[in-house]
Amino acid sequence: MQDALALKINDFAFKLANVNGTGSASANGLIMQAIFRMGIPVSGKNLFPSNIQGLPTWYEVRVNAKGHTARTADYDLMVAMNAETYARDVKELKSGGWLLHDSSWPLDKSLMRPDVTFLGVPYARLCTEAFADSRERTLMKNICYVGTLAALLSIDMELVAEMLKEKFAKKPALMESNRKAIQLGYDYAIEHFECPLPLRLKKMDATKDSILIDGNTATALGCVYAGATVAGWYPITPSTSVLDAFKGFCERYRTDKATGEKRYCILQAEDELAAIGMVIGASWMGARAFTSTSGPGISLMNELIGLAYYAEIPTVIVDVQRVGPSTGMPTRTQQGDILLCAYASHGDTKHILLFPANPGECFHFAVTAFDLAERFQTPVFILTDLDIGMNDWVVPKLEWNDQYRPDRGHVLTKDDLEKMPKFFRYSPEDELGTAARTLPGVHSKGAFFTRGSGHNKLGGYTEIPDEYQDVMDRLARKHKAARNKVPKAIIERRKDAKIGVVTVGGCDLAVREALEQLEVQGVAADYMRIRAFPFGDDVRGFLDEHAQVFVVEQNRDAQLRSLITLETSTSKEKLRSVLAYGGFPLQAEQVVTGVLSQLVERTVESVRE
Amino acid sequence: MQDALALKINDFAFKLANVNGTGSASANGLIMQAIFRMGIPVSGKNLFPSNIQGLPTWYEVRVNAKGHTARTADYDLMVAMNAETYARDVKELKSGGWLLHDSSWPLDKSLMRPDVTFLGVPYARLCTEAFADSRERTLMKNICYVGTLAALLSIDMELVAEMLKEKFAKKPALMESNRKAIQLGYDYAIEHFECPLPLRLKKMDATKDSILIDGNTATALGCVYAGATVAGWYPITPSTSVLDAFKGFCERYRTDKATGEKRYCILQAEDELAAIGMVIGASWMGARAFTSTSGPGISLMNELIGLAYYAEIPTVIVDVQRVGPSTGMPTRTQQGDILLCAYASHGDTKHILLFPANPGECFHFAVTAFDLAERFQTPVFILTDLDIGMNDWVVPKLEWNDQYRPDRGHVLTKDDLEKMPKFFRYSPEDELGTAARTLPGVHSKGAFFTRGSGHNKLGGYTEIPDEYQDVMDRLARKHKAARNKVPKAIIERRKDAKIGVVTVGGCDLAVREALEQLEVQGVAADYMRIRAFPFGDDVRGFLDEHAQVFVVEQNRDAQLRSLITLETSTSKEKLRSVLAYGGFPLQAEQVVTGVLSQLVERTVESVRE
Amino acid sequence: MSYIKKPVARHPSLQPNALGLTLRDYEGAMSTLCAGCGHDSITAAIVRALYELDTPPHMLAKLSGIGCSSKTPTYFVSGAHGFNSAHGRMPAIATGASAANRELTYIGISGDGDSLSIGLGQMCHAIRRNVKMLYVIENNGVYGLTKGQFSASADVGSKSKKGEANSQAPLDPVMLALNIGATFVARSFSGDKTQLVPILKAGLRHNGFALIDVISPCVTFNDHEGSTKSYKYTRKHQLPIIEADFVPFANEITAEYPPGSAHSVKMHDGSVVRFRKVAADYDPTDRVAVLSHLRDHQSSGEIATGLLYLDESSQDMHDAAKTVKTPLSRVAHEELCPGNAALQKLQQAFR
Amino acid sequence: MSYIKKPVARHPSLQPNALGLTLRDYEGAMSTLCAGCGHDSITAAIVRALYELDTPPHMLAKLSGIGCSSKTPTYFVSGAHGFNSAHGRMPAIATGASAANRELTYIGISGDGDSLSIGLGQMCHAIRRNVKMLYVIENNGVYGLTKGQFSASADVGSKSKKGEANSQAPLDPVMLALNIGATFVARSFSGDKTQLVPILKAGLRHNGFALIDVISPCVTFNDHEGSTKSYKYTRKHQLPIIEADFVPFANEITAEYPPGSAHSVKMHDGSVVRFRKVAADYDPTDRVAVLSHLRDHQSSGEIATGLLYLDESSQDMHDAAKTVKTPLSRVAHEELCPGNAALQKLQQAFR
Ligand SMILES: Cc1ncc(C[n+]2csc(CCOP(=O)(O)OP(=O)(O)O)c2C)c(N)n1
Ligand SMILES: Cc1ncc(C[n+]2csc(CCOP(=O)(O)OP(=O)(O)O)c2C)c(N)n1
Ligand code: SF4
Ligand code: SF4
Ligand SMILES: [Mg+2]
Ligand SMILES: [Mg+2]
Repeated sequence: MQDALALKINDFAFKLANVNGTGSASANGLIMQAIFRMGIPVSGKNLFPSNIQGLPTWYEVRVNAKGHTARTADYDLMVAMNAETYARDVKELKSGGWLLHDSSWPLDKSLMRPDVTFLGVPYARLCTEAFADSRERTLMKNICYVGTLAALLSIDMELVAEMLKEKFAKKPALMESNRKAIQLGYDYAIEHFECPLPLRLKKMDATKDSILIDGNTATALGCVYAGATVAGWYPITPSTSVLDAFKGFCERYRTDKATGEKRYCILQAEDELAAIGMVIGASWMGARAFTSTSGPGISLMNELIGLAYYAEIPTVIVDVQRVGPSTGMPTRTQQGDILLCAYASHGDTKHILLFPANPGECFHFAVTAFDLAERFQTPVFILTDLDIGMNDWVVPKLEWNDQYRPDRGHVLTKDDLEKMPKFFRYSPEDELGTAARTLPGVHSKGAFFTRGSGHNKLGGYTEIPDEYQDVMDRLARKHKAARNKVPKAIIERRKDAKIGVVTVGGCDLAVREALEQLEVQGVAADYMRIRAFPFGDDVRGFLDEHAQVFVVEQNRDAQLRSLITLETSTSKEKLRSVLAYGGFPLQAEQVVTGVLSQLVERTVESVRE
Repeated sequence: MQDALALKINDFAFKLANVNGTGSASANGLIMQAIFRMGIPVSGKNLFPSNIQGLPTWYEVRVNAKGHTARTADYDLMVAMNAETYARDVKELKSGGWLLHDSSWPLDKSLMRPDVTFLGVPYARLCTEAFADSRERTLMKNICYVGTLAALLSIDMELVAEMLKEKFAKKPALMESNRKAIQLGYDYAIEHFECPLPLRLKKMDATKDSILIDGNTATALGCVYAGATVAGWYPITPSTSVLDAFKGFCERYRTDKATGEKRYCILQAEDELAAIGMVIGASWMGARAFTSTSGPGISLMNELIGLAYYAEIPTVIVDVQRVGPSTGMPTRTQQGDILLCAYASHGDTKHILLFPANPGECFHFAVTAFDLAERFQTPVFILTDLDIGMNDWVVPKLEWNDQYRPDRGHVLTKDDLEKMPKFFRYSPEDELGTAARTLPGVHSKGAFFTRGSGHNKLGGYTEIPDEYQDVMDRLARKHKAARNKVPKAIIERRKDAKIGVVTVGGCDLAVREALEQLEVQGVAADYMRIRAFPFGDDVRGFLDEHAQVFVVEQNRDAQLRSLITLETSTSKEKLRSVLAYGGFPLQAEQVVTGVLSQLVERTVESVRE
Repeated sequence: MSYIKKPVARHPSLQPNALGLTLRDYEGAMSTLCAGCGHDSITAAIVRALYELDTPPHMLAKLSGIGCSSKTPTYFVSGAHGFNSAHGRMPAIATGASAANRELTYIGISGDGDSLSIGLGQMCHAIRRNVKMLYVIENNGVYGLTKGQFSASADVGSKSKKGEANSQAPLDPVMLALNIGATFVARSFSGDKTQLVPILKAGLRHNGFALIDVISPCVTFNDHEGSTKSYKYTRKHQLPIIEADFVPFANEITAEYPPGSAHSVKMHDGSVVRFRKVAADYDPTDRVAVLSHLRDHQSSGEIATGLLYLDESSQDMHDAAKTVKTPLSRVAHEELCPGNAALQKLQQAFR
Repeated sequence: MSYIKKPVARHPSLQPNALGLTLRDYEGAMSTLCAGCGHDSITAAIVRALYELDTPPHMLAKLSGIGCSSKTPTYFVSGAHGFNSAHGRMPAIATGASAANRELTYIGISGDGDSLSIGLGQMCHAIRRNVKMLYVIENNGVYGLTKGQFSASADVGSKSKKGEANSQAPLDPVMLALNIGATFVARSFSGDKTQLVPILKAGLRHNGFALIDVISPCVTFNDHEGSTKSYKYTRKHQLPIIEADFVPFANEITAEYPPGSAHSVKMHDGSVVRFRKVAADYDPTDRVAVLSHLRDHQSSGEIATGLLYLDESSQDMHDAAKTVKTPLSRVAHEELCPGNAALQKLQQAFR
């Protein structure tokens, strides 16, 4: 069988099938981290259920020397530790692949596959013999396979040992049992199998300037560095860890060692309506404040988002998107809130959106979000998703420029106010379509009345058409002015490219990989990843240049394409959609077939014409 | 002066300036009703403040033999009863017009206009002499001018007397003082002015088959006739009167005379989140249920609207639109919730919208809404606005077909269930993309589990991509299938029309009037009023036929145009917007200038090209 | 999740009830909650209560919000109509459902997060309306499904798994409900099935909103030392202060229990709740007395349990609204639509 | 709306306060409410309280939701920072504002609809957090701005203008607040300025959430016969059960009022609230006693008014959270941003 498969070094994928709440997470993390430390580009996708304990859960690892680490569904190796899903897992394995299983129990013959090599290790037995405590036995069963994989894939055991030292520095006992379990799995493999497999890892140095981090942690870190002091939030998967991380960082960096006083205030709200209210209140008072939520939360914030827009209060909202509609699939990824966020709330409203593609951008865009929110005195959304937010990604080390100072936008100081005869909140209008604001408590002249009801450009209550329109028109100008102040798109051109491929956020890696494959198949395409709304001239330029543009996104209704259609002069006819919305991270294959199928259509049509 | 103005019969407009909470409403209503009974097409627009008592309020009356009763801002006559707004009111009057004022006090000379005839009647004095009670004096001052106008415009006094009889049948004393006040104002005019003015009314019989009704009352009536039994609502201007009327009709038609038992249940909810929840619960149980609200309420319902969409629960939502964003101008009209309602909630969602243009359609579309909601098992929005909902309109008498039976859509009976082996909620799929549902309590086999979380076509919980997509794709098909089941557009063609003008809802009259004016100016245009979303083949056809299409709507961001752009194959380039969003009902003038200005542009452009 | 079914499930009483259904017929899908989760014991008690009350499965509507607790309707009575709705919105949905069909029996399952945070307003207003339903709060002091944040019912000083202490005063659903006029208020413990079952039965028969707050430990996030919602802590501090037996209509011997007496309360449908006092001079029909009684226990750190308060004299939502007896969802169109003649008559007023 | 200004406005005391400001400096825009609306009298009382407390206008933040009551912040202290927000959402916005800047004085104005219907959850949770603010409910039993529907505070049997009687039990903000742990609870009547002003002053100085429920008749929709929130009815049934004087820090003579005694409570800032009992053995610092006391009055149909309960020992939101004294909105960026060195160090853990 094995010869059927050529030697595969640093270019393969494997999947681990477990039961959630049984410690598999830490085992899988170890593997991922070890590969990362071996300097090899790697990604790990955690496909977990909306449940706390006992349901099937999967972890997918892909290593790729070229850095193509988007999700792939073609697995060379399957670690089948979950009896409940065993049948499905066997099926998914690709022909010529290996299946690692617990041989403590006999295999179901009906599920054998001639084109697959079955590697059995009696994990249960080994652990029962090696460990006394029953809970420990279950947990160690999973740790145990780390050793086996180390042997099969030639993962550096030194590294693993090192990692254990770091991880359990404070828990020597735990370290010992982990070490022991891993050794068990390792020795058994060396003894019974021909190690390593033709499938194997080889040290590189592609990751030495990188870190392993999830998007939510990076977003939180960005909020800390941006100087956010108030957070109002309500727990919801997959955004909860943004606040967990923010809290952790604040405790570490914002707590006075001596007095224990905190230079931050985190408010766990009673719901999302309150969370956004807290953010608006805090921002109104001049603090940098934010909330983090997911789809259902955005729906509940809808009314107050309109208040922030109309009263022009800086507001930063993180939306870690999950699968909708309604409760949908809370532990699956999607990009289904794009339109909702762009036009959130009743009446005429338009917002600023940022679309990070990975944890690195999460960090930097978090900072940008606060600068834009204050500069344009309006809500700014950071749209990430479950894949970016909750999975560990290999990204370049984060750098911080200590010269950075927050862009508070147009704010009047005590002196400014001292000098001026009278202050009016909504005029005069500056080149960005904003007007100066004041921070409460700074100066008696700075006081003004904020309202979500009709107001004129002096801030006074009004029901007069012209006065109302006056302000609404400025708000439209303001949104337009943000076009070229938001992060530019990432554009990569290819020689003789005939078509353009546009995408957003977490689709990045899969699309870039797909474009390489397409090029091989003779279809050269230019690439643009949109990173913000409103769309800048760069985005418009790219769209105008191409006669046919494919928009790749993860939702059913082509929401990004819709936004492009409405907010640029691009003619709809040349826009085509490649959509994936099942809830798993995007794969290059999906993009390739999506594009090719429509290219074919196209020619057929032209024939018809 | 007067000769400056030719005789104007049944074709003029006048405005009444009052202080709210002083009984002017009933006076103005009398005038409007009298003209209506004289058989003359008339409209009355109440421009009131978001306040209960003491602020300026205006009432505009337009009579037009040809039936052009959209709002107009050029007033031939001004009844200036509010000292606070007197200056503004004098300015607004058109040259050559008449101004009726209370001459109990001297006029401010600085506000005189040589081109206007000032008619003074000492209302305060007259009423002080005639009435004892002080409150009565203020109230009667307003009734008093009804008499004066009767004389000046030759309103039939017999009719007025008749109306008083009906109105105060149970309050003879009140009738008497009203009669007296009116007579006072009438006699004074006859005595001091040359009556009638060249501006005058002449009986017609254009309204004998019509009624005078506001949209909210008509909507409520429609809900009663459709068989709605449960209403969950929360008070909000301008939609509150929908429920007031529904309650009134139910008390009248749905209360058992003998037992006092009620065949309806109206729930005044604690907020809009609860209101929509109640509707969903009641519809789930198989009753016809609805809620009525305005923009802020829709925002708050956003999350549960997604639940109803995804769990496929019939839901009828009336949105009487007002000016947004946020609290905006609660007593002003707008069409600013179109996009919000079309795509309400997070994730991929699309809803059915109905756009009545007048109270007549409010009545019929309310019934249609319930049929569509049950047929397609999804939320259906009836989008009206403050102008349609709260102003009195002259519309053809309502007719009801007693053969009508509710279209419950695909519902399994006890027998159906008895016969079938097993029932699954979401399959098999029928030609409309729906699947059969059951009503709780009907049969043990009909029980199923409704959820807003991921489910497969059997109704079971799922997190599997294909199973999830399966259902989402059907929902998309379902929405598409509704296209030609919704009310068709109203299309009126003109000979040699080069352009098409598309509009929606309450813009109807103003646009139709504008098209006549444009034709006179040599611009012939075809007319289409869209009455529902998704757009049917008729709408698509009209759009395809025309090289240039103007979309007239009352919001800042061209929301209808956006929806057309996204949901039809029409190329954006040929769509142009005519927008009015100051909060007052649309005027033909605004449409004419809007179209002409862009026609000019157009030629300029073509020159450039 | 435990692959072995819960005890009740493993040995169903094979004794059929009046409908000829066995206990097993009242079970649902296998639980996917953590092994040992308090919620599963409540599920078992609900199964028994419904079985003993001979409830026709399809005449039962079971609703919930979102949370581990809110998942449980899937785990009982597969033959009932279920609605796992949205977080904190179940009370309104149940209110609407009951408005449309007053014939069904309604059970709402919620959690402390679902009811006391996001759903606080809706729960309070459902109580005000006295919607006829059994409302179960599976109270564990944390947000289980989102991995253990403090909920609004967490006691001051109660420690999280990470060891930090809660500083905010808790909302006590029992006190709250009594305060705003609830007509049936009970508290129990998921570990005390003997107490739970009769209370559930009485609640299912109550003519109005029956609230039962059940302490239901979260073994994964709130069952550690320092938690005041752990099994250990609850066992230690729980104090049954009144015992209630539910006597269905049939088996009732009115003679023994003069209706109205504090000892037994006659329910709307003729069945009787018989109270056996544990704490002396405790009157479960005197709201004010109950409130102060409970406060005393509270201050002495005890968790008083039992069917604490019952007022069967009150009107439910439909009584107050004078709705017809026939479920509105079944009233014929002819009875609802006034017809064209009436319409023409009506319009004379619109001229 | 009355074109003549309210009395207070017509004859401002020309006596300047410690800041050299006169009463007039604490006034706002002219009221646009109905002539005689109870809300306007409360506005006048607030103006006086702030004037007497020498509050610097720009150090005051006045917030509200939506409603006639919520319009009133426009009518006092033009020099303050105002926020007329959204219906029922003011508590959360005030919470966030206070989190960002603890130096300002916060007044939240709400109505019974704004606080007890749509805003019930937010108000209760603001109470739980003990946000330092004066929270005024201008309670008229109806939704004034939407023309007179019953609100959740309407009493059973109270008649609407159209004559129909309310059937739902009312939510009493005072009982509710006491029940869920509020640290300052008062009730008053818009018609009783002498009682109102000192309570407002004490509330403004309270170290936490100070709730005052003010019966404030709606002359247009709820001042008729049969209404239990009319001037007539309230005058007839109002019963001041405890009188409170507010003694600012300066003028305090500690000797006379041993702190801690039931007779006088020392406030956070050193000023003192001196209680003079009207009802015998009424202890405004004993929550349980106050609750039962109030229940007795309730059952005898009396509306007990006064500064009913005060607990000055409690921690406000910031105390509990250990936030720095400097308003967070003013903490320098250097103190918030760890800088690049720290970032590089941190990232060693991300390898
Ligand atoms: C609108 C919305 N916000 C947040 C969530 C995330 N969420 C799911 S369950 C839950 C809390 C559940 O706590 P509780 O009601 O106590 O149930 P438990 O899991 O403890 O039984 C939250 C916050 C959600 N599903 N919807
Ligand atoms: C989301 C939302 N729903 C409904 C309304 C309409 N509304 C405005 S004020 C109000 C009630 C006000 O009642 P209350 O708070 O008692 O104030 P009052 O007018 O009685 O002083 C309502 C329902 C709104 N503005 N926003
Ligand atoms: S997390 Fe807690 S509440 Fe949820 S299932 Fe597990 S034990 Fe039960
Ligand atoms: S309606 Fe009532 S509450 Fe509103 S201003 Fe008038 S009197 Fe006051
Ligand atoms: Mg819980
Ligand atoms: Mg009110």
